[in-house]
Amino acid sequence: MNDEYLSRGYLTVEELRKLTPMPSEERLKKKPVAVPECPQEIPCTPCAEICPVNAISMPTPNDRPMVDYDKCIGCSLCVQICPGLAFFMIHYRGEVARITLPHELLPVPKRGDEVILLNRKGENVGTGKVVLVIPREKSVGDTPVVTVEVPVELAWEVRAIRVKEAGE
Amino acid sequence: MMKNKVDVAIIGGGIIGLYTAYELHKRGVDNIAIYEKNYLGSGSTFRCGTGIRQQFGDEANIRMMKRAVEKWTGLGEEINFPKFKMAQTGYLFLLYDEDEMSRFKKNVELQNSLGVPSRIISPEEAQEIVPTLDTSEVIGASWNPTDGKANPFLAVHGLARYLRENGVEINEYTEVRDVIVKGGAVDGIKTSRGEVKAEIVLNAANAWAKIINEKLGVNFPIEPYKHQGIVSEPFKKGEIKPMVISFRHGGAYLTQKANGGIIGGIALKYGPTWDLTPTYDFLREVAKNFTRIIPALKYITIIRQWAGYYAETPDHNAVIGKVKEIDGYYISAGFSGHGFMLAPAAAEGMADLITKGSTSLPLDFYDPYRFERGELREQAVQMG
Amino acid sequence: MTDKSKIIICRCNEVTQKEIEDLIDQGITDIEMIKRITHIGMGPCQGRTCIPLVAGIIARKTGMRIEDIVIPATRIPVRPVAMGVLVGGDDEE
Amino acid sequence: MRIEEHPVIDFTRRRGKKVTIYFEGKPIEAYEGEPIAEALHAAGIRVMNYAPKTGRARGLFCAIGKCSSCLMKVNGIPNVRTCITLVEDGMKVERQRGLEPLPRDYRPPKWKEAKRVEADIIIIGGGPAGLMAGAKAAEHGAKVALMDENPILGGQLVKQTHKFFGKREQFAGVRGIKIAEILEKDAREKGVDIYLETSAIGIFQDGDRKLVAAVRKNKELIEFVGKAVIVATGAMEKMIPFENNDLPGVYGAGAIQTLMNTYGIKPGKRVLIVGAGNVGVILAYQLIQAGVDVIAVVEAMPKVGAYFVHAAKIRRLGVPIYTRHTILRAEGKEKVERAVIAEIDDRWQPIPGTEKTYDVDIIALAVGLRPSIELLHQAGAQIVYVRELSGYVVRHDDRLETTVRGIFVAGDSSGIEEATTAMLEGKLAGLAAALFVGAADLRAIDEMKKVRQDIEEFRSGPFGERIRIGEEKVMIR
Repeated sequence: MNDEYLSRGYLTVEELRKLTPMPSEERLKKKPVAVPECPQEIPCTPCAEICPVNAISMPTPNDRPMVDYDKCIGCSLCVQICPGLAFFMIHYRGEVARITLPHELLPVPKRGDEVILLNRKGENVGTGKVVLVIPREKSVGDTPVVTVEVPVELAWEVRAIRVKEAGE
Repeated sequence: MMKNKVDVAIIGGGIIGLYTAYELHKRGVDNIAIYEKNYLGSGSTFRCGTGIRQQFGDEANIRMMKRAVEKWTGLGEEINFPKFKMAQTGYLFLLYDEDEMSRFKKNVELQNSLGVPSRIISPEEAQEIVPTLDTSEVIGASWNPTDGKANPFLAVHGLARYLRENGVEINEYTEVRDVIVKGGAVDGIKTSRGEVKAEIVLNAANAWAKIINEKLGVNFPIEPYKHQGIVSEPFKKGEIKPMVISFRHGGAYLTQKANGGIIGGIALKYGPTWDLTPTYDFLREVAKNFTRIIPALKYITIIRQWAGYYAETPDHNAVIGKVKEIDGYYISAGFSGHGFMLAPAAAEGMADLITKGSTSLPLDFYDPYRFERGELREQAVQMG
Repeated sequence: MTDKSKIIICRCNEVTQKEIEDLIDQGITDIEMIKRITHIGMGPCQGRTCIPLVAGIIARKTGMRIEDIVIPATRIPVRPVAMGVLVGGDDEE
Repeated sequence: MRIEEHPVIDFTRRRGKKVTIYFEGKPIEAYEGEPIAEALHAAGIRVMNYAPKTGRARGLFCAIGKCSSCLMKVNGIPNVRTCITLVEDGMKVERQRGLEPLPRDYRPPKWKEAKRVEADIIIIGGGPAGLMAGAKAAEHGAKVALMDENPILGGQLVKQTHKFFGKREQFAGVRGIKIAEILEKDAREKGVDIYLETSAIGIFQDGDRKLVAAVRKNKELIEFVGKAVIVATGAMEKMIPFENNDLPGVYGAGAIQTLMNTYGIKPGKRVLIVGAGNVGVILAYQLIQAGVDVIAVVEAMPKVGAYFVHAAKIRRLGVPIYTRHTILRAEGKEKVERAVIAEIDDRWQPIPGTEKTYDVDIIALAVGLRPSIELLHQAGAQIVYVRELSGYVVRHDDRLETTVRGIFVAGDSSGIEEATTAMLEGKLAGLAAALFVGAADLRAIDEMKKVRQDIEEFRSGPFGERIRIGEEKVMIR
């Protein structure tokens, strides 16, 4: 497989599409769906082990996680547990999309906060509103998880957030 | 390519082999080769205590060492390697009882009669020389300011460089497995890299000398004993200038190296043995004895302990001379811990012997056949 | 240009890359000999940092395989120890 | 520059009582339980001494008592390794300028027999491998004594805020610091006799047993005697040569992790990281968590060596990774003020005109680890260089016994790998040693089979390939 992404340190959306089948538009609209960005065969299994509906297939520990999007119930446990912080959830809601992502930095935003949206290479691509926060103590993976509402055209771009500093 | 014919083949690339090659070269012998089974200095030279002293108790060793010091102090310039210098920082034998005192007084008289400027000094004077000494039980010291030390690494490096530049062939990682004898005379050597013709072979293999000798059916009593040494982390230079020696404390000897670290050891020995594993009991014993001589050393860390062979003879004096049974075969080995300091004089004597058949130095004292005649020398003190 | 006299290979004894490369250029490629001339590996860190670096320099400059470079022996004490501790500890206070 | 708030670690709970130490007469605030060099660093003091020959400024470098770069005069005693000597109230600390004289102290220390600890198995190293080995051996009936150099058990795990890979039964998805706590609790509950701040100085044969001489808190000599020894001493950081690589502020990644994640001290304000392997990119992430700016990560290879997901974490937070770049030099007077990097060509040579200069106060070296084999080498075990295992390693059989009978090896000291395999190897060595000393019964053999399968499974992917090749080269059959 082409591993050009390793000279950059991030995946392009095109690369991701080649690696992982994408959920259908229809599925994306129905309810949140988990999408892994885990391109390498690494010995790691927590996502498959924790999934309550066995939606993640992984025949051996060194296989890449493959999500059965029809089975996925959008519970975000995989986002919470993933050691590589490589699972995200996406949910199309008309003009906006909700992105659920891990956030292990301080400060942890609050529901309703407007935050800066970052793409896979850390570029500021706009602002979005936090709609849900699972704090560290409630996360099964000890990782706070944040759901942020973004313009739907940024659904496949936004993969991190930055909480605004005072006056920003 | 290694030469297949030489005039003199020297077995052993330690200080004795190298220095003897140098002396032979000075006398016009131009086809010399040295064979070292490991790297130069790897046998005893690089494991030695670095000390050079004239404070011996017999005339021959004093005369030899006086000559050796003259040569050591001039070597750096002679071989155009000024980095090498003998540091004449003295030897200080600490004396703790009247027996020791009377013995050393006698030695000093003999040394003075041969031109060595040693003297007995008071504990206060000793403490002036080494301010950190615990002199509470010291009754005096034997002190000779012209003794000292030198860096064996630089001595070997400097000599090897000079010899190579002057056409002497130095073969490292080349083991001599046998000496070829034809009609009672040396004809060459067998090495791990092939045979070499030679009419003169010098066995300068020190602890390993007997392995070759046994193959030739000659036998001088040289046995390997494990001796150990330590070095410490560096501290301010000049705190312990001379080689400090105390028989009271396990036969301890210690001095500061050029970088400020201590080098030294105690007389604890094991053998005969080929084992060179450093031992834990030595580590503790050396610390105990050193801190009793200089208590402030308790704050200083030991960073390395190693072991090397003293190639010992029954009277702790070397075996230097011509081997009568085989024409062209010479030996300069069994230095019993004094090889480094004696090297220049032993080399001069041996080179004289090989080129002229005689020498003005008292080499008879080290006559290889003294043992079979039952003429053991007074034991030389093995120290630093 | 890189100034190799400012690249420290051995912190303990302050040996630079230039000093080591100069020795190799003089034909001294044996790590034991380089160690003894420059005192790399003989300081309080006991060669933990510098010996692998020197092996790398020798390999690069001579074409030797690093696999074939025999590293110097590791001696006791494997960590520097104060003589007072070896005697029995500093509980005399 | 102390870390007051951290997303993962609660330092306010960890810090000891406040004390005052004096640096060249000036009072400095410190906390009990932290080393002198760390406290000075928190107060902004970077230069610890001036080198004897060249007078170059020297500061903290390894932070684990190995490199001798942090020597200072403490209460009049020279050459104190301040990175591992803990602060005490009223302590007087001075910079060394060159070599110091011996203290004028004429009281020789009293000779004392060393404390003796007897056990079946002596374990050196309390990281993932050592702790696991201890717990396993103890579970199978062996009497185990374990020593570790650090004041905290867990080895490198205690500095890791990220979650580990593997299977959940192997603690996957759990943060390193948490795994350390779990392993320690398990080992203690199973009765492993633990000695902290205790460094082995040599392994010796003592009749038919082994004697491990060790020093506790740099004060007390302890002789551990046992039938078997497990060496689980982990890894050492590699160095790379570049101009002014000894300038204070050029730190090993491990030193930065120690400062930041063990003692809650910010290493600096702006950091350049050299090396985009796992250590480098994980360090970058940890620095961001600690509130420190990471300017860039440079990597000589054309690709990131780290697991991609770790690299992606820092990229999306805006840290650039420059592959095919190297560091040319550190610049600054007595401490790092700038770093100069450049692109390199196919022959690894810097390309003129591609130099870039960054204003940074820390250059972090994350250029790889090598196995810590010093004790094994000293003890006489056969050593080979194996590139795939990242350096010189010992030969061993499938029970992890070395060529010296009764000496076993486990974890990174047997080849650089993962914490997960370190734990598995620890299990294996613990079981093998328990059998060797006659404590365990045949059930241990079945368990060893299962552990070997787990190790094999973990290594079966593309990332395990190097290790599989390396293991072939060291394995004695």
